[in-house]
Amino acid sequence: MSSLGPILQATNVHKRYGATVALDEVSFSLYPGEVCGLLGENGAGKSTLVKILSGIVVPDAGQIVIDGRAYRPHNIIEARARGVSTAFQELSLIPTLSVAANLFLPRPKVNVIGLVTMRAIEEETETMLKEYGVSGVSPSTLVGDLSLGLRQRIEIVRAMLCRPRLLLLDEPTAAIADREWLFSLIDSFLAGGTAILYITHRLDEVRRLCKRCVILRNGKKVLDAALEGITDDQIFTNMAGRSVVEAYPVRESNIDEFAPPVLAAHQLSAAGVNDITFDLRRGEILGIAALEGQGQSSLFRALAGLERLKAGSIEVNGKPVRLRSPHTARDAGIVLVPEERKSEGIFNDLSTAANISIPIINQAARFNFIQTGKERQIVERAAALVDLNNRFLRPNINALSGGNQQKTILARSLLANAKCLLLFDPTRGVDVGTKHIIYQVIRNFAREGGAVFFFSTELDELVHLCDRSLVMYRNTIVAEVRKEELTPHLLLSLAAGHKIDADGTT
Amino acid sequence: MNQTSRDRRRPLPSSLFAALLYVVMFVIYSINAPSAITLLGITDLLNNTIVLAIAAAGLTLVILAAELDLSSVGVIAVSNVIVATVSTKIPAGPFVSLLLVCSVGLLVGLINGWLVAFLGLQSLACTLGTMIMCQGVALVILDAPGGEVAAFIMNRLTDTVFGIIPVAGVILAAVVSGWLLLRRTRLGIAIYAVGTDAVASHLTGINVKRTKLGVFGLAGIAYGLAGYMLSAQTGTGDPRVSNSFLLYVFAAVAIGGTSLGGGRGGVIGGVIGAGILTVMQKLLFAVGVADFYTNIFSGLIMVVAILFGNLSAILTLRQRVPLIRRPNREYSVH
Amino acid sequence: MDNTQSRTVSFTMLAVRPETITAVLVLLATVVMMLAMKALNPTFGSMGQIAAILTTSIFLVIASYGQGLVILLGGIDLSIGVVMSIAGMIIAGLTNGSNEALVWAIPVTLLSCFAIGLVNGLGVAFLKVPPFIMTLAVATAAFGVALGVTAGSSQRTVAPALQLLMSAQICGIPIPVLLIVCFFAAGSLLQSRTAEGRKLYAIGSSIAAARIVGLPIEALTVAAYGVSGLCASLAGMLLAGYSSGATLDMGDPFLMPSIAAVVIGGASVTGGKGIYFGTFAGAIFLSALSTIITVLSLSQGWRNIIQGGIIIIALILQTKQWYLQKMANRRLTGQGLANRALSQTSKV
Amino acid sequence: MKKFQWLSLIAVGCVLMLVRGQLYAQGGQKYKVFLDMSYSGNIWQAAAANGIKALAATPPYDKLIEFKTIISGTDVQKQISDIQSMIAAGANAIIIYPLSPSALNRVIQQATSRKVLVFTYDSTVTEPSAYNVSNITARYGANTAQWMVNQLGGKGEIIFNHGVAGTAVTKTYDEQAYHIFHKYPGIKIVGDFYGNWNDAISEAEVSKILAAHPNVDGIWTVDGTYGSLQAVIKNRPNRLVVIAGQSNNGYRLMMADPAMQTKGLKGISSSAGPAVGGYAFKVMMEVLLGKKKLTGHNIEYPLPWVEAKDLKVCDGERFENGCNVFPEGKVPPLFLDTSLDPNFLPELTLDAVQTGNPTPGATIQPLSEVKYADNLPGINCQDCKAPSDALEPNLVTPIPVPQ
Repeated sequence: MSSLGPILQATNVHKRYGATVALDEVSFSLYPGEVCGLLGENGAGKSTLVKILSGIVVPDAGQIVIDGRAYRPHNIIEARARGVSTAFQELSLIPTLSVAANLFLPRPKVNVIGLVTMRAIEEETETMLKEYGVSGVSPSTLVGDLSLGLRQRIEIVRAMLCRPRLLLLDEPTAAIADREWLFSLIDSFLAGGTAILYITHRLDEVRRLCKRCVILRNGKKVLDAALEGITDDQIFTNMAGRSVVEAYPVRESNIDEFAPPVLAAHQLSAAGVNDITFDLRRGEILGIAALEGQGQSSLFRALAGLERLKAGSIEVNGKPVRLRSPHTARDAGIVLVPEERKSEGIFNDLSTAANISIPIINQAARFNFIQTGKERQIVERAAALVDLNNRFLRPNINALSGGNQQKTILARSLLANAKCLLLFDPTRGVDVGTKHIIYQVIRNFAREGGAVFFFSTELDELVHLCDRSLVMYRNTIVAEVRKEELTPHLLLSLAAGHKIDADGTT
Repeated sequence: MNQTSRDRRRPLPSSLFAALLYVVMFVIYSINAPSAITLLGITDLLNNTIVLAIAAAGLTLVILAAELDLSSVGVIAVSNVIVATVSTKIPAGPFVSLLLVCSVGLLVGLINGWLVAFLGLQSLACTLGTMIMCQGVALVILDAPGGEVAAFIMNRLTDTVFGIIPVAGVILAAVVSGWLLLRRTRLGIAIYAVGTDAVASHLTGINVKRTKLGVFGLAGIAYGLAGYMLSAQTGTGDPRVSNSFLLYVFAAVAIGGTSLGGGRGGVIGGVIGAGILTVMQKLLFAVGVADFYTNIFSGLIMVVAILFGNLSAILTLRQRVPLIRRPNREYSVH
Repeated sequence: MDNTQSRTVSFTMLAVRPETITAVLVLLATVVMMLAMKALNPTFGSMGQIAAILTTSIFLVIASYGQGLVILLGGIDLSIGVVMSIAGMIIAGLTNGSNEALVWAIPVTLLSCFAIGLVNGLGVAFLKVPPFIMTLAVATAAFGVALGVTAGSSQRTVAPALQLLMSAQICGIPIPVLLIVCFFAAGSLLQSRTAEGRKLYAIGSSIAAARIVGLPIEALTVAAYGVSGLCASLAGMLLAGYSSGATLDMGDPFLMPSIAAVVIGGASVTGGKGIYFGTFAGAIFLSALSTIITVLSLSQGWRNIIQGGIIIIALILQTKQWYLQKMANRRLTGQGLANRALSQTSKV
Repeated sequence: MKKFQWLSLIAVGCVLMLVRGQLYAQGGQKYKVFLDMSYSGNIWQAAAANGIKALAATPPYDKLIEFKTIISGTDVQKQISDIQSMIAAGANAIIIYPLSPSALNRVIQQATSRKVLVFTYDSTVTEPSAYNVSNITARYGANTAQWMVNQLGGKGEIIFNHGVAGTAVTKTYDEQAYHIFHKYPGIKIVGDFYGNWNDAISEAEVSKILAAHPNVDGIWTVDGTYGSLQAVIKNRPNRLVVIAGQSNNGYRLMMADPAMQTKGLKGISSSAGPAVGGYAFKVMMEVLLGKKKLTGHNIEYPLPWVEAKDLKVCDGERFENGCNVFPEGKVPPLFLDTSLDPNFLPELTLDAVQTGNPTPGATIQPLSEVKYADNLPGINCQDCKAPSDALEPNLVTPIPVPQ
């Protein structure tokens, strides 16, 4: 492919925020018809690079050339005009607008008198969605009514719609469970000679898609090479600047078979889930495998006391409880680590420390007056559990990376002396190092007799961490797989709704 | 943004509930005051409604874009005194003064927009500033009630066309249809987008700043128009438009079912809201509520109206995907 | 494990909360304003005048505290003006010129206004009525009731002790000034140092997260509006004492300023940000401004124009300061640059 | 679930209203008389309205009329709407505190063209078919200013306490007062502010100005007089001022207090009295009942004019044999003594103007001839000429300008 000239050639791209160098003299090029993986931990500069390429951020120095012409966009429109389009990690969709309206933002087609003809673009959307294999979405639904996964698909489709020369995919599979959909789309795209820059944390995807990968660390390019001939270990070493093996912690399960289950549901039904029955014992890690929008998030919310039950019952330690609110759930020792970190996880305006201590702040207070020293002790103890550097405790939490924010939320959950953690995809958009820590936290928690209810979009995690895994399909549990039988393939096929004969399923 | 969709699971437009409430109130009113359904009665009612309605229409735009605007009172005062001082003095006064007030409104609106969008000031605070300034300007132009409004404005705009349709009704219809068009333009869609999620809008390539600027500008024009219509009502200039009016403009928008958090609702709701607040006075009078009881009932009706509007949300929230709620809006003033 | 460890991180800016910087800036602005005035008109800015400014600022200082708490939750309280008036009417009506009566009259007044606040809170928290409407409606209705009961103006005399309180001095310092100091201390402690205060910030910052963490959102919301009612009633009683009489419209001039004070003080109307020090500074700023406006012999029109202009200028200065603070936060760590860059582009 | 509760709640509300409405409809064959008051809640408005209410309930009126009060607040539009409603409801007479001299003209025409009697009190309208009863034409500004000048001997520093910015009354009085003060080069206006007829604001502003100008000799006010004086007493207890203004009971008591006088307090108690409301109402009723024919449409209510020497403390519930101020503690200091008027409104006692209840045993007394007022263009007439001496005092004789 090097015979063809590069589509994009970036030389010495440089960007600094205040005193921080986000991108340091980064140079690389992309060739027609190739998928180039862009790897790096959070804060390595990936997002900054994406934003520069898509015209949101203007670099301080360096030049970018596309198809031989200098490229210096000042907004998305200009970028698109040069054939660069992006599917963003933090989805750029408007919940209150219909799918159709979203697909054609910011400049939907207008008729002679400058009016947007909804029917026309909805019809067009209809065909587009078919063409791109997105099913079960009416063009007129509000994006807000769609599941996260569907929203991500729409985001991707929108980026592809304008047939770009250069396509940027930033964590495109963060919320998508069946990735083959995306992979096939990408393959079909490459035929057209488009170059794709593929940002992800998931190595297997890189291996599956890319010939070449670029690795950033602390804003510098540390590796730019063809993938064959590089071991995973090398890649991680380059990303983290040290050797990390993405080994799942080996653990012998120590489930307490005798004590009554920490959490048990009987024919539980609520908005978005029906007839759920399972029990979860001390020391057990129970996984949930499901494609997006199969009711898992509703189930989690129901267990956390965020949804009213329509039917069925929940037992904690053998005693039936009514979880009217998350508050009562917490009192019962059930703590949720929510799906939407930004809106439901963190308190944007508070310091990291305050974010951790908030649920038990009264313990740090005498006569309701907070004793800073005591609070610090508590917080630092919790931070240690999740290996969160004390340096990050004082600043505002939104100055932290996704990974560290997730650690903060875990620390908070552990503080509220939880008996049972409900983890909803805790490793989404989190770098390898943090993932590793999260695994350890989960394991330790279980070893000390806690119970974990664990949903992940990464089947490997379920396979390696869980003692059992339930599979949800169409808002209910369709199968239960024992540890010995756990394989990604089995989980996926079950989650996709295929009936599996005998082996494993109960 | 219900109009972009014919989807069944969508919450019914809460403006619809407001409309329902309006009908109920009007019926009770007309039962108690037969003159209500005479042409004169209707004309009077519309004339009383229109100022608030147009102002509310303007404010709705701003609120849809998740901003606040207190400047309405100031702009109305300024344009009122302008009309009162100019419309009789110069040739073609009515039309010239109309242009004048619209451009003054536009100017103030653009200043607001600039302060909010480009300097990043909090809209509530800086529009409070512009409001005070505008009231000052009004006092400078006219230091006491007086001046006169061209007879043409006074008579034509408060009258009926062909003796059957109240002019105020025609103007309201114009405002509403103007909105129906705007709603379908790129700007219209951008307003909802920005109001819902400014960051995402920016990522999709919508020019957030310019959208907000435009919104404030349009709102300013609306306030100017409202002031013009007020002059038509009063036939005189009065530099003092009370702040109670300001609060009622907001009440009208909220009662019309526009979420004060932005992104949800529409101008029609605001107009209906204004209608409700106006017919409320008439209704209370007609059923014999007088003296201080009026205040008590007004307060009550406002809350009931809101709860009534909330029905739509309540009815539909049940089957909506829970994750999509935008809870951090729940208590926001916006 | 953190790739940012290598980076040099400056904590200097973080030692102080950004809101504190705002507050200090606002106070500075006040001083500058006064000095400028003094330059124009030497007789201005005597000790006595400053005392007068502080004395008359007490109503705003107290009323805006409650407003601040409510705005911290992303709400707003439009009933403050009316509640102030009602408090004045009640205290005058109950004491009717006798100091003995104060002992029980004050609690009664506080309680009844607290009740009005609670109604606001309940409506907002449970009926989910937008604060704007709820408080406006309650204000309208409460005014109606008061009107019915009192026929417009209190026909009683305010207890002399209350009047004395507002006029007397202790070793040269007017008592109101001392009151302001105490109130300020207590207020900021309660807001910034207590567990419940911390929870208010959390709720204002993100209701969704607060619910998942299990904070008592409804209870605290109701409480905040209740406190707002309390503050308004305190301010109202003092106002009645100050003007030795109560009318049902005497509180109205304080509504808009109470909001302005909070926002000028650096709070965000969407909640989660702002400290009482800021609000306090805002209140002082506004009453100093009004004095200056008085001293300028101008027609009311020009006075308004100048007043509005100065408010806007103050706000502009404030945002510039936020900008500085952003830089500081960035300096802290390169992480989260993306959302930062975004939030900036979208905010501005 | 919830929604049904709400719906039912609303339904109940509607039914209630309907019922009330029906009751109201069967009003009977009395004259329908409406009081449309402006923003209630300040002492002046309350006292005026109470006076009118009390009179409306005093025999024989209580049998003759069906009386209703409407509060239009500060919103001209609402006032217009309310008056329209009154016309629609078949009013025979409407007495208004108008929020604007000209904004109501159209709707007043609507009323008068339907033979509805329209009176205004205190504030006026330029609509010739309405009757204005007010003392705005009585040259309060000129007279009080001249009185102060005389007391000050033509020189001194004074504070000027405007009323409400942007109102006709304030503009008129200010013109007159400035006209007088500017005649005397010795008079320096060292500070002026808009006290909004409000004692709290006035007190605050005066004390701020006093701090900057310690040697103020006089304060001119329209209202907020008591507050202004309080500020002086608090900041400068031993040196008081010459002051002109309202008729607050507390103010009158201080005027009469020898101790205060020795400290230099000289006061005049004048300004518009709430009794004008009751007076206007009685005139309107006499016209309505055909007892009186009016030749002009501007009627002047005599300007109250009480100096220290004229003050006499009352021991009863009403102003009898020349007494004109209540003892301390009987009424709050801000109480307006001009709420009562022994000459025109003998029916009213203290209780009446405080509660709006009629005085037991009292019956309506006939009025003497009315005094017609000067024209003031833009105030009480449109295309008319003001008297040439409109800016000159007519109650006090000016002292010569000191050389």
